[in-house]
Amino acid sequence: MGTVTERDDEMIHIVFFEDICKGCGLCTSVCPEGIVSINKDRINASGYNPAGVTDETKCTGCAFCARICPDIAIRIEKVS
Amino acid sequence: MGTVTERDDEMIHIVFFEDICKGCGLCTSVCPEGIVSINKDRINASGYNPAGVTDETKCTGCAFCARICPDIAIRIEKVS
Amino acid sequence: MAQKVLIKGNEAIGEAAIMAGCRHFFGYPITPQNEVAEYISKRMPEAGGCFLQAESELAAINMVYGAAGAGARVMTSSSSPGISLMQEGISYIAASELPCLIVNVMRGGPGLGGIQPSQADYFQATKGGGHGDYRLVVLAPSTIQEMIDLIVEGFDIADQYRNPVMILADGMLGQMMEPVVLEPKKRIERQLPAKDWATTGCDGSRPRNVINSLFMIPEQLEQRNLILIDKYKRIEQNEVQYQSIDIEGSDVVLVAYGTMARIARTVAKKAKELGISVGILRPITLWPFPYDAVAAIGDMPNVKAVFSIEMSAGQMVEDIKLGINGKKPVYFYGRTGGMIPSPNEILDYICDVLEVR
Amino acid sequence: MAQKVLIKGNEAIGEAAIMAGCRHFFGYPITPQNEVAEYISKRMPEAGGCFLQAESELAAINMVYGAAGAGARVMTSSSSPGISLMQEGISYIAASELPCLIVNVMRGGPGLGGIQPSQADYFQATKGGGHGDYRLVVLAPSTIQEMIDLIVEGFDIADQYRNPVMILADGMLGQMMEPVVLEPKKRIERQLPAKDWATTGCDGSRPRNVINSLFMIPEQLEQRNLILIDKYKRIEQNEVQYQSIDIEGSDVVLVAYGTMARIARTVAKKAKELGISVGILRPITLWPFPYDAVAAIGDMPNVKAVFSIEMSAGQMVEDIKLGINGKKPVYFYGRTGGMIPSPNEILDYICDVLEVR
Amino acid sequence: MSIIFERPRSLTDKPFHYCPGCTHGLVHRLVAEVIDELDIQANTIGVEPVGCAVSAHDYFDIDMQEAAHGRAPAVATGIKRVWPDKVVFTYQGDGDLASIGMAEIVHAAARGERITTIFINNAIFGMTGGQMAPTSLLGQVTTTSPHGRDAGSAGYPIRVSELLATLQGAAYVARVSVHDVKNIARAKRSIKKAFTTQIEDKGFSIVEVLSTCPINWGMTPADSLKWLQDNMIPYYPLGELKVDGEGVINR
Amino acid sequence: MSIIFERPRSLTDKPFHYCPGCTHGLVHRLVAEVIDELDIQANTIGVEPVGCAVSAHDYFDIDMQEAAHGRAPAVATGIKRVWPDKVVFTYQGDGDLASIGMAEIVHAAARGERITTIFINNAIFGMTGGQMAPTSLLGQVTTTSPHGRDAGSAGYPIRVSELLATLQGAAYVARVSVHDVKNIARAKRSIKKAFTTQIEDKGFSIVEVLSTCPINWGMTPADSLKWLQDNMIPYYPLGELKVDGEGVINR
Amino acid sequence: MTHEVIMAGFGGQGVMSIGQLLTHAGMEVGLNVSWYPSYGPEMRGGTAFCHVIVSDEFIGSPLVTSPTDLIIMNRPSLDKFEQTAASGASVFVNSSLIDREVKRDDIKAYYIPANDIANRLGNVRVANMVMFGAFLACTGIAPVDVVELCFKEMLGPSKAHMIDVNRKALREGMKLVDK
Amino acid sequence: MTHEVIMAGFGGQGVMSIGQLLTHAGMEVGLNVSWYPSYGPEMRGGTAFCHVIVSDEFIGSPLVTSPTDLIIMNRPSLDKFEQTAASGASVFVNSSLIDREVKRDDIKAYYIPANDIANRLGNVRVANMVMFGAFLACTGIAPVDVVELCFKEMLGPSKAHMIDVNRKALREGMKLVDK
Ligand SMILES: Cc1ncc(C[n+]2csc(CCOP(=O)(O)OP(=O)(O)O)c2C)c(N)n1
Ligand SMILES: Cc1ncc(C[n+]2csc(CCOP(=O)(O)OP(=O)(O)O)c2C)c(N)n1
Ligand code: SF4
Ligand code: SF4
Ligand code: SF4
Ligand code: SF4
Ligand code: SF4
Ligand code: SF4
Ligand SMILES: [Mg+2]
Ligand SMILES: [Mg+2]
Repeated sequence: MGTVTERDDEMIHIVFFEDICKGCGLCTSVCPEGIVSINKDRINASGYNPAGVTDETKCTGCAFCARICPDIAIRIEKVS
Repeated sequence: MGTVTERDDEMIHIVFFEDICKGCGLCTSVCPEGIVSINKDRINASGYNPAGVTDETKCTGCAFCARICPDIAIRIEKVS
Repeated sequence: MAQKVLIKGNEAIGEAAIMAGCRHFFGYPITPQNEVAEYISKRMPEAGGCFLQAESELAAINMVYGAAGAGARVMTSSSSPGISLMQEGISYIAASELPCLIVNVMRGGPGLGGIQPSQADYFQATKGGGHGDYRLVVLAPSTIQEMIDLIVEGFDIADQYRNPVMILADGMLGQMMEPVVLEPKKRIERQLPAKDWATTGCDGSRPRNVINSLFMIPEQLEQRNLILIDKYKRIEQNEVQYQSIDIEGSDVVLVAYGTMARIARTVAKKAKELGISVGILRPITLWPFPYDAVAAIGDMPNVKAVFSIEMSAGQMVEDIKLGINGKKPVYFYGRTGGMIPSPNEILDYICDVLEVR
Repeated sequence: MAQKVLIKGNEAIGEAAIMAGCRHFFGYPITPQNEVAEYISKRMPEAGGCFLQAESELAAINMVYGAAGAGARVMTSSSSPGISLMQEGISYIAASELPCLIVNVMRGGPGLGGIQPSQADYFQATKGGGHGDYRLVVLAPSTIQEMIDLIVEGFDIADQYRNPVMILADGMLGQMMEPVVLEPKKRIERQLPAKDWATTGCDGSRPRNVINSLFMIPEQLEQRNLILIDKYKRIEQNEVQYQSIDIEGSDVVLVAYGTMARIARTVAKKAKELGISVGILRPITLWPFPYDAVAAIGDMPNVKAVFSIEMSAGQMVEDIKLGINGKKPVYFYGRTGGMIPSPNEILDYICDVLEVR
Repeated sequence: MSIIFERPRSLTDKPFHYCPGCTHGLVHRLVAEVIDELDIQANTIGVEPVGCAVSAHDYFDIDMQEAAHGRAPAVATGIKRVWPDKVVFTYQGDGDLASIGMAEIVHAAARGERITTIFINNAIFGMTGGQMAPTSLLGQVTTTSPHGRDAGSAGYPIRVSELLATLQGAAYVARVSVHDVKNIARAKRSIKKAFTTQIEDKGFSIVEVLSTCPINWGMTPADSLKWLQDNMIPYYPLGELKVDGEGVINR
Repeated sequence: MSIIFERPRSLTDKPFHYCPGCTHGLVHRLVAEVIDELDIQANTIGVEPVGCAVSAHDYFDIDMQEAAHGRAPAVATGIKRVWPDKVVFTYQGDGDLASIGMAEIVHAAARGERITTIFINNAIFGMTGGQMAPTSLLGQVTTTSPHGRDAGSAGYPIRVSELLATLQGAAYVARVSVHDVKNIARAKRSIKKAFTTQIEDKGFSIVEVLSTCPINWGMTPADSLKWLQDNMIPYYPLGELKVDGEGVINR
Repeated sequence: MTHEVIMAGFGGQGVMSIGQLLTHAGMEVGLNVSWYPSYGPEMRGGTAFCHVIVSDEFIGSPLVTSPTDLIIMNRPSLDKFEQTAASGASVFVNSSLIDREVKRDDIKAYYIPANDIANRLGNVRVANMVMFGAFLACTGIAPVDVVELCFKEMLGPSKAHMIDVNRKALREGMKLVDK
Repeated sequence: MTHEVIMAGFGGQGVMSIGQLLTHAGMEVGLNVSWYPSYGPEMRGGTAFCHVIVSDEFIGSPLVTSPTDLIIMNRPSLDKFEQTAASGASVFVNSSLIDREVKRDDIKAYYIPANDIANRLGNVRVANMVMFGAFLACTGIAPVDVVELCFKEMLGPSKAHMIDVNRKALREGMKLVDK
């Protein structure tokens, strides 16, 4: 199975749990695709600006963002 | 001054303080001249058999006995 | 009846613990209780248990805390300065409602002090030397046989109430030998609750167990305190133990525990020869203190005075005064620093107070 | 009069120590008193003194012991669990008759507990949480200004009697801000003895100084204890401090210290509105306890009841009962775990007892 | 659908109370992932410290006990001696382990106690508001070293792993960091090895995790990771110091 | 007449209370000789331990303070911070220093506290009657290891000097022995170097002295020295581990 | 005259500072004052608050149990403290962040879009001063120049550049309440 | 019948053992007994002693303050304890090591050359048993065969070879006192 095939066949679905995100921004700094950012317009119940993905289609599922998130505010699924 | 002269000219006087000796025997085991021994016939106020020198004239003043004595029960003087 | 054997108090402590099913001991050497650990270091492996010499009393009490949390019958033993070092840990154990047995074979203080018998840790044991509102059940044997019995019962009390229990002995009880029967006296039947709160690993078949005394929200911490207060009330109602000897109709009452209670017996005997009738109240539980029994003395018409005799500068005397509540004069006689009051000097003091002789 | 400044209780503790000439501080962080050390870590070097964060409370109190032995004015500060860890060291300091100041900014217990204000370390402070017969002079300020004054006076008392002094505060006093004058109130003139016993190095011009509490021979250890007992008597005679507010002719008397005494003032005000006249006895020295002042209440015909109000499960109430000695009913109202009794709930309780409303 | 990344089973659902960007949560997750992978959730008992992780029992979905400040190794020893077949670990900060708890960790290691310690070195007392820790770097400004830690009066930062590695009972000793994704993966491998060392009864195991405290360092979370990398790692070199009881320099 | 050997001036006249053949007295003498030679009797302050040397103030003719068990380094720190120009030393046994007092010695060393520690390692708790010490050898029979120290339950003996040598603040660390006259002379040199390290303000200094406890080892004094040589030295190699703050292996 | 005030918001919204400011100003005008902060875990990412009492009588307990005034910077704080307010109390609500109204009708609510105004002034961190301005205008505890002197002193030389924007925020807040 | 005994000597002279032996024997013959050792620093090179009470009544304090019997193995012990003896007490003095006589004339002294006899029996360490034999003969607290059974048990199998010499020493001691 080549990498390319996989990428083509499958879609990555990435979930940001806004409620528990603390807007620390670490996820934004590690995304190789540069598609994670803090949403300054939103503010969650704890008073933080949560992070989110700008263009999910560009996501490679590398999970860097999730692995560095101290609050496990990110979940990543592969949808075929 | 050669060593020989010194030995000839000077006498070593070695004092065992019997009262504070505990008869541990360490002095007896280190004397190169074999002239230190425990006096089994004597018993001091603390109930120990004290050490003593058998033949002071043979003493070289090396102070091994004094240096290993845990109770500083030995004093060594050089008398000219 | 089983055969009598001659045994040293400290060794009896060890043997009694094993008899009581204690299989974990953590302790740190300190005179005059070293034989406790030494004896257990030999016997525990035979009994299939664990003896571990901790690096300090601090470590020991925290090992006890861990083992108790894990559901074991566990004990530690020390003497005065070592018990002081355990105060934080004891407060944790009490706060977390864990059962365990702590032995204090008291010696003369304060500071490094000496190694002779003393009773100067009464306040520490009964009022709580650690921080916060908590109580230990404090048992004060006065013979080696009774020490064995109270250790066995102490483990049961600890388990029944989920509360640390302290055996408050002294160097004399630890060091002396007496004939004993190595069998607990008829054990009081206690309904011991299952230790379903212990950390045993959780496979999901029960809720998780967490041993904890942290409550950042004061309402919750107060809740824990209320549970403790309620428990302490129950213990006060159910667990007071004391011995009265010839109190009825006596001229004076001596209140004394442990070693001093033995001496009180000798005093009473000698007093009789002088025509003074001396009753003895011997608290066996120092906490809960037999306030009611003391109060009853306050109401006895014959009794002219109550004496607290202690190997301290005067500690239990406060509890006696609280019990008497002003109804009789309460006197104190004590010696400190490892000095053991002699029957004669106590008798002299009594005579002075009564203006006899 | 000097200018008023707004200052946090904990910082005032630090500043007062420096004002008092304290130049050595050893401590370990713990909430709610962290600002004490933080403040001192800034100010002490400016004052040419030494601030050292110890590795633990155990190390801290032993550093205090060392520095006090060397003749310094020295202080440590902690909160409940940390103070428990110091009990052995405190017993050593008391036994060796060394002056020093120990601050306990009490928090809720037992165990790890919480970090909100509490008064549950009263027994530990006044009866001796460590082993052996010893006493701390325990000072209980109820405003920040008074805390400053008592710290300055506390150092003097410590030096005068060669005895450790404890400031018993709580999280509220430590954390709150109030206007104060950064100047001690007119300092009581005390004849402070020279510290000719301190370890300063001995060149033969005086006898060697040895700071020690070990006495293997019980007669000698008792001798040290007798010296202490005698000193404690002198302190009891000379150093009792308390404040009476409107006690004469009052229906009930509240006894309260520290933060609770502030709340008592609010209670008294509210009670007046209901037609109940409430007097307040505020012990400032918890040891020596103002037993005589309490006893005097026992003899006041108007007073129907005495209340101990505490942030504890009932500790000072025992001393009140000892003072009252059965002459009046003594009631207790308290909250635990960091809960601060509100004036209204206390008032309700008083009304219940008096069967008013 | 398959899961690439999700919350480990050994954690409860409760969100962490740690400050934004604090790596305590990250390390919690790694420990939980290891517990999941080793399938030991049902027979693992955790001991939590006094420090910011004081309420770790809210997060780890296992039996736990809260230790007195610094005494977690003693508490864990008590538990382990009762249940020699369970997996027992402590989770401790640098104030807890390296300051007040130094004696207990040294002795647990010397005894070769079969426990695992996760040691969070964030060079500061986090919970109490940023006081100097024994691992604070020279020059580091904290609330009790307002002019920066000065070796002359406050001494030198302690390299705990190096110190413990001198003890025969310490079977596995490693220092890792979580300042980037690669190191996070390495950290997890070390944590797994530490637990395995215990399970295989080889002795005491510890993983020192260099961590951040953005709040008390007064930095953004991202700057904190960088500060860790630039300042902590040079003083606290990463790598395995001991594996299976043998000293290695595996850096 | 000249004196070849006599009691050092820094000792009082009081005979030692130690058991026959116990090397505590010997080490006391070495320390006193060094104090004499450095001419610091008038400005030296000693801190004594809880252990058989608990009454060292009866012997050292200087100002002294008795520390709580294990806390001598903290007490000495308190004194030294008051009198930075005095010479402050602690004298501690292995139960005192390596068991209950582990945290205090590690931190005094880490702080580079300008004090000197004389550490008497006799592999046993002497004063309390021969219980196992952290430095007791594997297999050693003591009153609390009646079948010999077993690594499985009681762990491994701690090499204190090696452990402390990992700390930057420790400027001088040496292990010596007093089992024969040659080593006694070496021991004295090390003690002198340790004091000099303090006087020259270089940091913390410690000399670990392998010693005997004939009474609790259950041997004659002479056999004790031999046992020390044959059993302790192989596990506790002699030599200087650190000089002037630099690690050396000078054995 | 006694004001018992609680000020509450997220950590970082500066409620402790305005509490101290009020205390300080109260002291300067010769009143008895006390300040008591929330301390503890709430401060970590949660809600911070402080109790301030300003009175011409002796202050017993510094704890505020039924506040006469509330300064509320965020929604959780409103939820937490609304019920505690004394009847007739004034409640100052940061309407920029709080999307609900005060429910009780026995207390007087002032809705202040503090964040919006602060943003307009170029620094969202002075939202607290906007709120405080409103409170000050309403209560008149201290003259504005005394308050300004106080925060000058509190900011100190290192933050002298912040004086101006704080002063502006204070005045804006005061303007919002006509009394 | 109550005997309150103090036995004293150098550490190593076996006074603790004969104290336990007496206690043990007393127990076997159905009496109340207690044994209380000196513990502490005296034991290090100094004097060791123990208190034994054997009585047909309840034993209160196990401490012996005015002994009815003294077994004294060395000179310092005689100096220390002579004055404490009750009037009429019996004092057993190890005359091999003690070069003075008992001074008080209200107590009865027995001079036993215990070390000499023990040496003659080939083991100086049984001097304590010689002394004990004398004491036993005088007091008659327990029959000699009970005592022998007791020390057999106390010595245990590892020291079984010592039984004989101990028995001999005991008998020698008994012989010295004709009562
Ligand atoms: C005996 C005792 N001393 C002090 C404290 C206060 N305290 C709580 S946490 C802590 C330090 C925490 O620092 P660290 O262990 O580094 O953990 P972090 O918060 O940095 O994760 C201290 C000193 C306490 N609770 N108990
Ligand atoms: C807090 C405390 N715990 C225990 C003791 C009892 N204790 C006295 S000395 C000692 C150990 C001594 O051993 P070591 O330090 O090796 O000295 P040594 O006697 O061998 O020279 C102990 C445990 C004590 N006095 N205080
Ligand atoms: S999984 Fe990788 S690519 Fe996708 S958002 Fe996260 S870091 Fe970016
Ligand atoms: S790393 Fe996690 S908590 Fe931080 S901003 Fe990203 S999603 Fe939120
Ligand atoms: S000085 Fe030397 S030769 Fe003389 S007795 Fe002593 S050891 Fe022997
Ligand atoms: S070494 Fe000293 S104490 Fe030992 S026998 Fe010789 S002189 Fe006596
Ligand atoms: S204080 Fe520091 S260590 Fe604690 S949770 Fe916040 S960032 Fe993390
Ligand atoms: S017990 Fe051991 S260390 Fe102590 S004095 Fe005797 S021989 Fe020396
Ligand atoms: Mg930390
Ligand atoms: Mg030793």
